[in-house]
Amino acid sequence: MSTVTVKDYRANAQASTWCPGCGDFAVVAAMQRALVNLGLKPHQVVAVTGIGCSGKFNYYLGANAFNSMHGRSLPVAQAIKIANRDLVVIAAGGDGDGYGIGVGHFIHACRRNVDITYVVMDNHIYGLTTGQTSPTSRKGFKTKTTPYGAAEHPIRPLPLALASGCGFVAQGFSGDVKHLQSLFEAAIQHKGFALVNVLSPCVTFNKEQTYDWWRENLVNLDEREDYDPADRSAAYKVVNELNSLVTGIIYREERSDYQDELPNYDPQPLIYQDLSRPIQDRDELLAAFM
Amino acid sequence: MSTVTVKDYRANAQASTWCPGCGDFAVVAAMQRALVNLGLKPHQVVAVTGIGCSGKFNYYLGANAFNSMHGRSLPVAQAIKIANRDLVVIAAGGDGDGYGIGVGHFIHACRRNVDITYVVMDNHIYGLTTGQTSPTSRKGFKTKTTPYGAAEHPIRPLPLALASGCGFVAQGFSGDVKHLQSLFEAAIQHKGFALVNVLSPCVTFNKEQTYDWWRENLVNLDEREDYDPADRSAAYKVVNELNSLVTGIIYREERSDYQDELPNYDPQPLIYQDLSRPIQDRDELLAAFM
Amino acid sequence: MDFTWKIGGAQGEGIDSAGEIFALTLHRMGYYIYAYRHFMSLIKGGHTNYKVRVSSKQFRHRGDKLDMLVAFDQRSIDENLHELKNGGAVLYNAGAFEPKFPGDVDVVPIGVPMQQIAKDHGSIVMTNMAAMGASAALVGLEPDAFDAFIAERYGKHGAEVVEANRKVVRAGYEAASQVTTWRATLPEIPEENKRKKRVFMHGNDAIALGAVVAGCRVVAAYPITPATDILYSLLKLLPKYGGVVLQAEDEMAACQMAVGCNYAGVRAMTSTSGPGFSLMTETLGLAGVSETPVVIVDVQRAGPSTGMPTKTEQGDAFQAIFSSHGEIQRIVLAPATVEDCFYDIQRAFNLADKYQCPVIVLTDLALGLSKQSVDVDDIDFERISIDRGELLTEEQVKEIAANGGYKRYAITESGISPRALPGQEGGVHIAISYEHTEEGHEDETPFHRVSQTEKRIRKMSTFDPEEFGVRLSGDRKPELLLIGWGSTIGQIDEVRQALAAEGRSVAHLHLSVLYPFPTRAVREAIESAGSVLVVENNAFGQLQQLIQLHVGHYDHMHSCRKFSGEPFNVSEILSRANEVLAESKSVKEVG
Amino acid sequence: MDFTWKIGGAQGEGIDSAGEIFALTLHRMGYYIYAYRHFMSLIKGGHTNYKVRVSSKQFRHRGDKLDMLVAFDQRSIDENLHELKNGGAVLYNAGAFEPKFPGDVDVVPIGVPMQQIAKDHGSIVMTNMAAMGASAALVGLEPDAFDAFIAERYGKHGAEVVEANRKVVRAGYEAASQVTTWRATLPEIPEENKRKKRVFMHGNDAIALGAVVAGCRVVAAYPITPATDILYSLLKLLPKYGGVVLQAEDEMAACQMAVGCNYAGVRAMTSTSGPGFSLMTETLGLAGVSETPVVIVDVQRAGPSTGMPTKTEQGDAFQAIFSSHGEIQRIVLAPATVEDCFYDIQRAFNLADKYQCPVIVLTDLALGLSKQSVDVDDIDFERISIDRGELLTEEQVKEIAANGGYKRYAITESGISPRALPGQEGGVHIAISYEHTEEGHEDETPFHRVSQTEKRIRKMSTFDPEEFGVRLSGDRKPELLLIGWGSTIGQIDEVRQALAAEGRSVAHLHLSVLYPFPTRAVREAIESAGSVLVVENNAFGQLQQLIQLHVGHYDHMHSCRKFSGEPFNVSEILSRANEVLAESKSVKEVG
Ligand SMILES: Cc1ncc(C[n+]2csc(CCOP(=O)(O)OP(=O)(O)O)c2C)c(N)n1
Ligand SMILES: Cc1ncc(C[n+]2csc(CCOP(=O)(O)OP(=O)(O)O)c2C)c(N)n1
Ligand code: SF4
Ligand code: SF4
Ligand SMILES: [Mg+2]
Ligand SMILES: [Mg+2]
Repeated sequence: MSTVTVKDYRANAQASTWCPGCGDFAVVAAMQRALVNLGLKPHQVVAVTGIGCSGKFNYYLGANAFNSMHGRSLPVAQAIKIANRDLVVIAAGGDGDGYGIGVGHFIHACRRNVDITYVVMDNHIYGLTTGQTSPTSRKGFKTKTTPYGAAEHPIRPLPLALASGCGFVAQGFSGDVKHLQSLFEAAIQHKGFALVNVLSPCVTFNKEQTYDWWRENLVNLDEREDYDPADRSAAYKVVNELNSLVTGIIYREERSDYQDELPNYDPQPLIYQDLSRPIQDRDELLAAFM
Repeated sequence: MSTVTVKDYRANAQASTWCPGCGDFAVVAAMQRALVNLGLKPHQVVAVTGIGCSGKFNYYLGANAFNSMHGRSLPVAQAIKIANRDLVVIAAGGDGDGYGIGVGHFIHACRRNVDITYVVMDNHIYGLTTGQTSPTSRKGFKTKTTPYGAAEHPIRPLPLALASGCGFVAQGFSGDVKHLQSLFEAAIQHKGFALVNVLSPCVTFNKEQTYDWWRENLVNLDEREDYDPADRSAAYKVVNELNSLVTGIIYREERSDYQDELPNYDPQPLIYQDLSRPIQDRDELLAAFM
Repeated sequence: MDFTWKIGGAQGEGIDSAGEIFALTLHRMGYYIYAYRHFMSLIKGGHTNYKVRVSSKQFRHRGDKLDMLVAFDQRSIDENLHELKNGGAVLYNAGAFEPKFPGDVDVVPIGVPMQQIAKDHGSIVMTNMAAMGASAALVGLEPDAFDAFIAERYGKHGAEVVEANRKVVRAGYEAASQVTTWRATLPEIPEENKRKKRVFMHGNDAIALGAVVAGCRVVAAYPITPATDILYSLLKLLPKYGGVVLQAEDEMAACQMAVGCNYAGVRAMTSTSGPGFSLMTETLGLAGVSETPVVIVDVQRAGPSTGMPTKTEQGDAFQAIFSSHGEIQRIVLAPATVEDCFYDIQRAFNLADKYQCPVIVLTDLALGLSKQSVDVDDIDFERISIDRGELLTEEQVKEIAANGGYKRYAITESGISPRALPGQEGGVHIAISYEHTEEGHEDETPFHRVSQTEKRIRKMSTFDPEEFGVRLSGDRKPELLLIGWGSTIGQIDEVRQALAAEGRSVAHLHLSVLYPFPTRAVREAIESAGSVLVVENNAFGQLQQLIQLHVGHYDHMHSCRKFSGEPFNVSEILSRANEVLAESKSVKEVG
Repeated sequence: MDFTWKIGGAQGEGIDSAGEIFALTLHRMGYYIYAYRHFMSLIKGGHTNYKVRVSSKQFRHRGDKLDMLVAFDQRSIDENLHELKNGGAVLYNAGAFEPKFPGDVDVVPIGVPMQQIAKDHGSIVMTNMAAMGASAALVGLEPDAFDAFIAERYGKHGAEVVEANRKVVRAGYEAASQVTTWRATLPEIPEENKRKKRVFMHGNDAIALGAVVAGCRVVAAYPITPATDILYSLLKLLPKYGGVVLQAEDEMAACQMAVGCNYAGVRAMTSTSGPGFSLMTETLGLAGVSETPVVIVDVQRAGPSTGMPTKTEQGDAFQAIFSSHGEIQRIVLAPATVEDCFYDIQRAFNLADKYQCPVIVLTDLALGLSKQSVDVDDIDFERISIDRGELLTEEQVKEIAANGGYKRYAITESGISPRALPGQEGGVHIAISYEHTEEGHEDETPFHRVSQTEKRIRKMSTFDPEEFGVRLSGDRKPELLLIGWGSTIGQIDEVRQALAAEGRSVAHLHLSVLYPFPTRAVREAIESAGSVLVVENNAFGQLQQLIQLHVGHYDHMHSCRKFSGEPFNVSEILSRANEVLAESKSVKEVG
């Protein structure tokens, strides 16, 4: 494999329309470095996004992309992987996209365990639509749609992923690009569905979960020697106790992925297979109906 | 309140088309008794169902009902409660309905915490459509749609509810109507969203999770003196350890419900309020636009 | 000449298997069979029946009438007696109930204690086999006629079970032979039938088979009556070719997945029925604007909403043609026969690739679930060859990349922008749900908006609906033109023949493409007819409205609609046709 | 006489607030204002502008041309100069950039160092206030013209902020006064304007206000541009009346929730735009077959799919009328003005209750987001009274229960089955998505299917689309008939007046109801016109197709379509109208 650099990605990327300081810049940067570090070229990667500020991730990443609809990145991403298992598939979107309208797909992607990486840029707000309550906004949070404070309890992505059987659960922070990069690398290398929830400040519409606020409150579990990400119940407990204010690899489990379970699913990607075989099998195929 | 009996419910109920021995009979029976025990008359109750064998729950219950579409019982049920808080609202459906196509609504209903009861008749199979894999079918389970065995890990309703912030999480078994009735009563009395997942055998299409199988494997937590349903992490751990093979009240938390959080939401049901007030406020209302 | 037989009982009594054994056995003997299932959206207890029409020649519907009814219970008599011909037989489960008939009917009741026979010679669950034996006797088959089939079907349960079933069949045969002299005469089997290879399949099977032949390798779907059988067939077929049948969490996901696979270059489809199809509305728009091919099969059932899951209807044409917000290009096909299903699904994949748009294939419950005898020669694997449209090769992409770079949404004269695939070096690109530039960058400026919209509209201009999908039979300048679409072809054809036999001048125009609409062909046919009758299985007259929209309003256009959930009977269309003929005659007399 | 002003810059520079201050201030002075926002679906950096048309009389669109442009950057000049009239002024942010103009334009550039002024007298974020001050000077307002407004808007940030803003305004005023002699003349304000009470609101506001007046008490919705403003208005209005604004998890849930509330007897609605509306397709069918009232507002934006979130289009008529599998009854309204929005949403609730079906209100971005001056007398709270249709009282239910029992889906002559509500003793019933008996029991027998379907169709027979929703103005037997629907009314009206002023005989038919279609009125108008031009903001010509479907095909019917995402300019329609007039004239000359 000839060497690849971040420049190869930047060559395809568009000029950004994110607000200066937006946490999502770090996400793109970390992902580019992770991909480069893994020796992956832009044409070997597909980013599948939903709609939101975060949904523009793919414009700035510079790989292949499918920018699907609001909440629908995961079904498209899983399908692309099934069609061409040689591709590295990254689904990406926002907290509203992934845990609001799209949460059903998320739960089912966790249990289906197709080998893709899912990056959620979790800013606890609807950014693109200029500041409404998101499913991860805390109860009582005041936004344009909840001037009296949000009435609902927030979605808690990490417990949710754990409860849904997700085999790789991590949380990163846009304020620490290096750590984020390491999480992305681990997630991409993980066999099966991998979630990286990124606490990614929206500097324009969320004045509460700021860089400083996160920095003050987050605990990096990767740095805790006594933390073992192999025990699901323990992970759940720690996340609960620390009120999800953690970063690092929360849980990781080696196991078969969806494709391993499929009958007669070839190591050679479907896309490269010969379509004309059924013609030769005509008699046999018809015999089943006689 | 004049006395109500199960007969009052039966008077409205239709003849059943469930297979003899179906677990769902017990669910209806337990619910009728629970409602009667709580002194609730059929007209004070609304059952909101999805589509499935379980979705026919309301036909046999004999209360008011809205039989919505596959996977959509919860949004309708929450709305009915908001419109008329005097009604007792029971949403009911199957594992496919609630944890498959409808799981997004389920997650959000947990966190929204509208004061309704949700009964899932969990038979680990699609019954009405004659035996396909459901989201709670175990990995490897062979059905018409997975002749080679299901490739996905199952949804685990109890951890999922716990992770989603559900304030009342219980599991019952159709083989124990009395216990089921007690769970329903507790769920209805719980302030906020309450889940009762009922292990309800499909005698026709699921030959694995039979009455006997459940009887052999289930542990009733209500009978365990040392079990305290007030600790979410502990509940998660026990459920995980026992592989969800438990019955009883798994978790319960007293707290405010969605309606408590709404600004200026009246104790008098919306439906009984006067609609003509804005006319008197005309000048004031228009002043905001001047 | 044909013979019609029906077996009825409660859901769960093995009515379907009995019907299928009867049908398949006669099919194998050389008859042409059409089998129609009547069932309900509940598991146990409802009335269910299975009707088998047996003929020496091919035909396309279940037949209005009945020669013989096998009744497991009184309800089976009550619900089906009206179909029985005068002098027809009712073979009933004697002992299980005492049959009651209205006083004035001319029917031959034949009591055979089928349940008792089953108990005595095997077990009570084999009551249906006793009925088979008795039926064999009455229609003049040998007592061992079903042996082969029984071995096939029950072999996996062991030799004992097979033997017990056979015994029960024989006992039923004996009992019936003795109890009555009534005998049905089956049609002759022409010699050529025996030479011909034929398959017994329904529309759903043909869709599945055609999809595999078309190179479809991923099917993502969610179970729903009456479409799930497509999955069952595919589960048998696809893994052989490394393909994947994926049960999605819902129909939105299923359709998005089909889009995703197609984006990655693998032919993929989803299959569903009305309620699931409505959930795909959003994804139609995505495929439309991102110009991603996708094939959607909608096996229509009676709507709206949950509606009647086990009843048939042609109610989804509007949803197929007009749904999704905004304006997208799409193609809607409506196969009329099992063979059409096989070919149209292949065409659908070619069209989707060629025009880079969603292609919707509308069948219905009647076509999807009614098994029929089809000549193997009519299931030609080579008639339609795979055409992937403007799909670039690795080399082409490299060349384009070298000459200015690849543009996914390049403005071209044809309106079609060649597709690169992810994984091709130099072809890095974005497929997108926003309006966009040629490069696939989100863009809201009028220039790109207008040029991309015009490009998308332009690309359909080479699609000629009349190239296929339009069948015209009968007279050129007919007194009466019958127009239909989809699964009603068999009944309409019989009506045409019946009227022609009476010396009427009739034509039959049948459409298998609804969008883009075959305007010219329809106009010509309508304008050369004395009067027109549009026949469809719905209440709103969706085809008639499409004709008004695309062709025009005609005083001589009438309609014949049925929306009870049942397929048409020939007699219903015939009497409406006669009304129209009478009317138009009287108009002429006055005018 | 009117005056048009526009301010443009990068998203995030306070362009919107500046525009709004300018507009509202002139509105309060007694002018009629139409304000149009141009923005993009991104947060920072895109070009945004705010156009204000100022007139002494009411009108309904933004105007084609521009008297004065305030430009924060070169891009604002590049994108908007083409609108500027000859001799118009460009007030630019001197020092921030050096403006470039094409050589041949007749423009008065006026440089004011707005950013510097803001820095010097307040802070850089007040650059827009410097622009306001400079604008005030050039259009002849007093330097304190905006004071009141500034206090209102920035009061909550403290007196200091208010003062700083005012200072910047004044400094901008001074600077501009000195730098140029160019002055715009604002129109006279008629005395009566000052007596009239007027509000400044957009279609979304009017929808919200009308909903509250109609007794709507629950709104369940999911945020989406350009519909979210309806929620913002309702969040201010509803809690006062104990009502609830519920942010649902998605649009499927939102619509199902609105159905649930209506089932329980509380008027409820959902509001969305195209992508969300497509997700409600399923629920349309549910409301249809369960006969539950529900009101859905679709503020159309440019589709398909995600499309262009901040651009306008009339692209969802087909989806509104035809979508959802199977066949359901529904009503589709399309308000043309802010006042229409206020009344039509009230009508929608009455119609939904009366016909127990979904009622869809189609507005669009242009109508939904453009704030206008409206006479308070035209916002009449008592014009439309609440009519809940056949909703039974507790007593009526008891009586019915005593006389044979309540049947939710009773077959009635009108087709409307009176509704009991859950909670009413004796009224226990089932609302259902399956086909059903009169009692609401799931049923698939032809008898119930047919009688229920016929009942549902019958109930719409008393709906007369021509009772409202059809406006005809201009000549009776015109040379040219212009037909439009929804938000294009202002431009078409100006075209009609312009042609009339040239001595042409013109009429304008405007539809605010699309389904059931006002066939008779449209036919009469079309058939009495020399030629017809159908004007709509889409590419497919959806209204034109509806006319073909319901009324007929006409050789003298032409179309004028715009699908760039922008509202029509008067000139665009006018030139197309002149083409049609010329054509039809030459045809006449030949014939
Ligand atoms: C079906 C649908 N509903 C609503 C929208 C409008 N919409 C676009 S992005 C968005 C929310 C964005 O929030 P999030 O996913 O958290 O992303 P962020 O902008 O915060 O990164 C919404 C509601 C849409 N495009 N489609
Ligand atoms: C949108 C939609 N998709 C699919 C169906 C078909 N369908 C009806 S019930 C059902 C599954 C039933 O399974 P479950 O919810 O577990 O209920 P059960 O019958 O087992 O009680 C399906 C797939 C439907 N009615 N609507
Ligand atoms: S609005 Fe928030 S999320 Fe969006 S680009 Fe700006 S900072 Fe980032
Ligand atoms: S199929 Fe299964 S779930 Fe359905 S009624 Fe029968 S036993 Fe119950
Ligand atoms: Mg967000
Ligand atoms: Mg189930």
